[in-house]
Amino acid sequence: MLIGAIISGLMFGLYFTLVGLGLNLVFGVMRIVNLAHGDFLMLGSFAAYWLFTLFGLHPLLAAVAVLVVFVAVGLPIYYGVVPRLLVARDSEMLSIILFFGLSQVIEALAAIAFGTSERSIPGRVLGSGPVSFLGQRLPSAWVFGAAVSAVAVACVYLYLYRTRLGTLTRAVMVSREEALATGIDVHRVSAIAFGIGIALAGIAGVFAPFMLGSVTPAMGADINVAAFAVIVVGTLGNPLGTVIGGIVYGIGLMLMQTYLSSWANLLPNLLLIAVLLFRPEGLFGRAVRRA
Amino acid sequence: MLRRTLLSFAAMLSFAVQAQAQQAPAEIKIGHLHASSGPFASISMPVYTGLKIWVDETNAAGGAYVKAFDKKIPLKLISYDDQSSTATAATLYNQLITQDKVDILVADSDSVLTSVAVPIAKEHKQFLFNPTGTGAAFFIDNPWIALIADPVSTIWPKYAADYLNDEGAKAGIKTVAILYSTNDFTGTQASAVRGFIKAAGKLDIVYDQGVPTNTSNYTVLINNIAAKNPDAVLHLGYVGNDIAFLRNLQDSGQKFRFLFSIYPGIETEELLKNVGPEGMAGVFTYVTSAAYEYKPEVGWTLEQFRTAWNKANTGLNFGFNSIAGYTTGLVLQETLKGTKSLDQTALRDAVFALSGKLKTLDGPFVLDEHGGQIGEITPLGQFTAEGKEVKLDVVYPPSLANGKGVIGK
Amino acid sequence: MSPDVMPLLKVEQLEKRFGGFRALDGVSFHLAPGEVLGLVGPNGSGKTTCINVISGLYAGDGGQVVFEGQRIDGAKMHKLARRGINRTFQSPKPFLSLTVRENVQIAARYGHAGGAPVDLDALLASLELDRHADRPAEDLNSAQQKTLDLARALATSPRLLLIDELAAGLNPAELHRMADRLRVLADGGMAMLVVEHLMGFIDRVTDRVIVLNAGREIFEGTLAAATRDPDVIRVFLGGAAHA
Amino acid sequence: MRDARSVSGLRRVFGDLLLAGVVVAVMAVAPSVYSNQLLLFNFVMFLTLSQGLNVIYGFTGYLPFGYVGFFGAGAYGFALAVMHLHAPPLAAMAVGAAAALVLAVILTPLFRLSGAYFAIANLAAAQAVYEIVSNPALEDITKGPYGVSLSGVFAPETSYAVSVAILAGTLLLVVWLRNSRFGLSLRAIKEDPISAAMAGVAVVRGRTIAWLCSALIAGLVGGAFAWQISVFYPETAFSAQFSIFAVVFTLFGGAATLTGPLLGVFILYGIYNTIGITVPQYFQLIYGTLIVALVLFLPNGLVSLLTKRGIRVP
Repeated sequence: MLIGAIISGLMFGLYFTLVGLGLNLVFGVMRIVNLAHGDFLMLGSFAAYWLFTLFGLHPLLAAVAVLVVFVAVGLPIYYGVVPRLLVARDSEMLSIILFFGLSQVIEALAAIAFGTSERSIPGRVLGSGPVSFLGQRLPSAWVFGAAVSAVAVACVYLYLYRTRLGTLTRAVMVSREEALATGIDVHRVSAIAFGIGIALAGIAGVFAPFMLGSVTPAMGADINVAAFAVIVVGTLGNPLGTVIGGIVYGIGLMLMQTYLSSWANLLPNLLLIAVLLFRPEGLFGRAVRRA
Repeated sequence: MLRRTLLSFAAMLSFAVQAQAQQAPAEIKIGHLHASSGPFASISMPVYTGLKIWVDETNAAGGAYVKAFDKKIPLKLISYDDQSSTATAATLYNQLITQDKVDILVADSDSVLTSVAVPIAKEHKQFLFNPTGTGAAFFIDNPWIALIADPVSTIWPKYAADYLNDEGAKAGIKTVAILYSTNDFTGTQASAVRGFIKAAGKLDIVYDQGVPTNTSNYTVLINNIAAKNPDAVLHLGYVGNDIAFLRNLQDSGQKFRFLFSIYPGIETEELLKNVGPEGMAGVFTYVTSAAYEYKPEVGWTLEQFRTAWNKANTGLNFGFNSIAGYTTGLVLQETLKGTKSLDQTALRDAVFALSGKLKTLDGPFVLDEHGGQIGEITPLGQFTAEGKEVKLDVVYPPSLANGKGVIGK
Repeated sequence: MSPDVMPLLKVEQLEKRFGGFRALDGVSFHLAPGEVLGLVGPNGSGKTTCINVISGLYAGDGGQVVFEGQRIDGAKMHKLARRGINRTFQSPKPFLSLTVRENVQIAARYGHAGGAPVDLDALLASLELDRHADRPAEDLNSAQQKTLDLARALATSPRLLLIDELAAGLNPAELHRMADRLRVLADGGMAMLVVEHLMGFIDRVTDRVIVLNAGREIFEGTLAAATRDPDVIRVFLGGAAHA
Repeated sequence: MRDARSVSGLRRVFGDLLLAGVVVAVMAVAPSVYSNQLLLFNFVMFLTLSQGLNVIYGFTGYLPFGYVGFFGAGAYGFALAVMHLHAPPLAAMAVGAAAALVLAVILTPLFRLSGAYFAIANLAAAQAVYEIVSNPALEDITKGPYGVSLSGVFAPETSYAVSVAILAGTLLLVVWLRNSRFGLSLRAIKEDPISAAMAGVAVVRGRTIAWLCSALIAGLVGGAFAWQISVFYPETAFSAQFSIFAVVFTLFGGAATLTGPLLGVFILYGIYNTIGITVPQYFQLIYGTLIVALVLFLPNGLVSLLTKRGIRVP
């Protein structure tokens, strides 16, 4: 049971890397806390659901469509909201409240448009029957989720380290002020990062109907808790650190389910508090303590 | 500041409806709450819609007949949206009682949203028509409540447990695993099942774990259960839990000789859409009135109601909760027919007088002395796949059975 | 500067590391009441770190700080303020939403180090802040905010004042007036430790200087002597020493 | 000069006290003119919770996004005292308050975190407490997920009166914070803790006192809530809505003032109860939009429309 839990946790954790990746990118670049992250993910799920139900579109193609549309939607949202927010004295804190409001708007619109029933896509779409992996039988959807997540992480890495825009993005992550002083168009760089961030949420959402059984407009809040635990345990503000966070979260959750199942929900919360309190310097891109 | 304060009070006061009718009222006000959003929306909306269909139908026929006035009186359904928030629900219940002065108070459908109505109704001596709130605490020391459309949670799993103890033991079932979601509704059923199995003493419980109600992935839990090699598995969760559990089970390729879960029988359409016929084939579940043709003496048959539901174009899946809403309406109808007046005590007497005498598409309506529902039982059924559809046969108790249960090898 | 005066402040072998970097590597010096000591050195030599450790902002990693005969290293900042040590900040952060007067009132109320109460109106007038006394600090320009930072420190009647880059941003006339003010305070018995890049300011204010390089003390004496010292010249080669 | 200041200071205190007094008086007599007492109770509850949140957020800048943790601790402290100790309601409220204080003490290390980190960690802490209270393993103690029923102490009039008294105490605390040296020192900490420390302010002590006061208020309100509604589930007592409403109401009116949170509750909760009843399907949408617009266009709340023009608002 122990080995099974660890291997399953690893695969499940890779999917949760994808869930947290966009949130972390947005935090890293803009220092804003996107509490609507889980709701963008939910929108990705519904996009995949409708594309499959109406046109029989395969989730992988849906993921590509979601990527394009979400980046395009992200830019106007960024320009409409974030520049105004960043001039405020306590933008980090205000961003929590603002994006909470946005999450309410998205959830309400989704409930009005889609209704409150549970939705999902048949599992056979991603291959039938379990897949053997290291002696464990795992759902084939997990393999898909983990593979897409790995590709997404690789793409984010290539973007940040192998493209000009990515280099500028990293400059903004290190210091927004200095990036501004050296003449980088900080808003353009950030807007694109924001678009990518919510697109990553959307792509994670495409696979949520497989990974999470079914989806509803109200699912965002639970996703947020997990996503925050993942990125805090990884390195807040460092998108690639999300991989560590995802895996720790995935394995932790599966071990909890195995040995202390009714307490499983405590895990993300305790992980989050413990890491914030005891390992902040080691895990963060900057000091978070004050006098 | 003071002005603002007063203004906001003026706004509140404007809700007040003054006229309280004497004699035969121009209309009968039915107060109700529903949740259009949040975690309880998926349970609450079908109940609300079912009730609304009954109200519309009744009004189209000129209103509900009230014997005390010997005439039909139109109904007015006042249903507020509590958005799944208990704090909001509490004020809205109070609003219905103190401001709208409704004649009949119907609770929202989940136990959590019903719970806040209980002390308020009791305080105002307003009888609470409780469609599906099964919380055991509601009925303690409280004459002002009755459970209308589904049985108390200790009744729910009785036949499933009896079947296992009886037919199951004969077929060689020796070990049982119980996996339940930690909330009032499913947690209470888990305790009940545990009690029934231990009392019979024929089966061993080899796995007994609770998981948080928002658990959405069961792959590892299923592996862990399989590692204990149980003959029978009982999964007691909400609809989202059942969807995830059955899908994960299918994906894992794991099979159990006997598998029971709650919602395939309650929200069959929703489960069918999400899990598919092959995922439901062989699964044991509760047979609600959505899948069993009781012979109603009052109101529509199952098929008639299903037709009306589809015609109403609600956008919601048809299921047991739809029937629960409609059944609540039928109970109100019969209560109004028999009551001596619209006084709450009279209404209470009229509801209890129906016990054992009323048969709807939801089965026989029987109340225990605390107002708990014990008539509309949930027999045990089993699914078989038929192409893209599933068929549900009652397999226990023998008196209701229209099929024979198949326990795997 | 007679050697028999008991030193107000004794700093012995002070050390501070950031990771593997030794910001302070065994710095020692004494300071007598009324004495003004300049701390000079190239960027990163440990000047500001020295002030940060003495004022309690950072905990030191070794050595000790003795003030009026008692060890104070490891004490909390607010306790040090009440014992008579105060400081200014290179980039001051006054309480922006509070008025100028409230800024100094807080310090006078919570951080006063004993002795006669401070006449806050006179203090603000002497620093030319009286005209702004009832305006929120966010209305001040950056030079005025620096002055307010000094006023906040002085409102506690410190016996030791640590000054971090006060002159930057002041025009020459303001600079002279500021230097004169500090001299008056020193003549009244207040000891000062001054970190400053502008050597003209150091020259006008200090009695002697310590030159730091890479966390170590490489010279102690008058500024005039320092400018002739070969080690100091080598360290400053590259032009940081012009005034 | 000194005298003139103290006279204007007295006038300010008087203005603040007058406002507080009017609000308390209105809430105290309201049940005799309006019979939906539970709605009134909710108003009192949110007035108090918003001011309690104001104590920590408005005066120190720390946003407790999991403020409901203290509220829930108070409610369950009350419930446990009634169920297991058969305590009379007022004593049970003291137990609830103590539970909230204990939780606050346990959470003081969170102050090592700044800004958003504190808010998120606090949210996680509140959820963790909920997960513990609602776990079926603790059924014998907390009744786990099955909820508590305290019908034996149900007394809506008395519990309403007590909640008004808690409101009065809370408003007095805020008036004191706004007009005292201690309150000024808290605002200094909020602006810059290092400068505040160098001004001799005991930063950790000041913050901790504000934190404990804030938690105490939420704990007392939670106890009153448990007493008022008497049957509830863990989901009810730990509903995130309590934190969110308190934050939004405070922010809407303007933090660090007495008027702001009061305005926020009367206007927004008033609207909530109006829209919630007439056009429920759009409620969440309207509310969300309002929050977004507020942060973007009026981050310092309604009162900043006046304070920006130099008008002092209580």
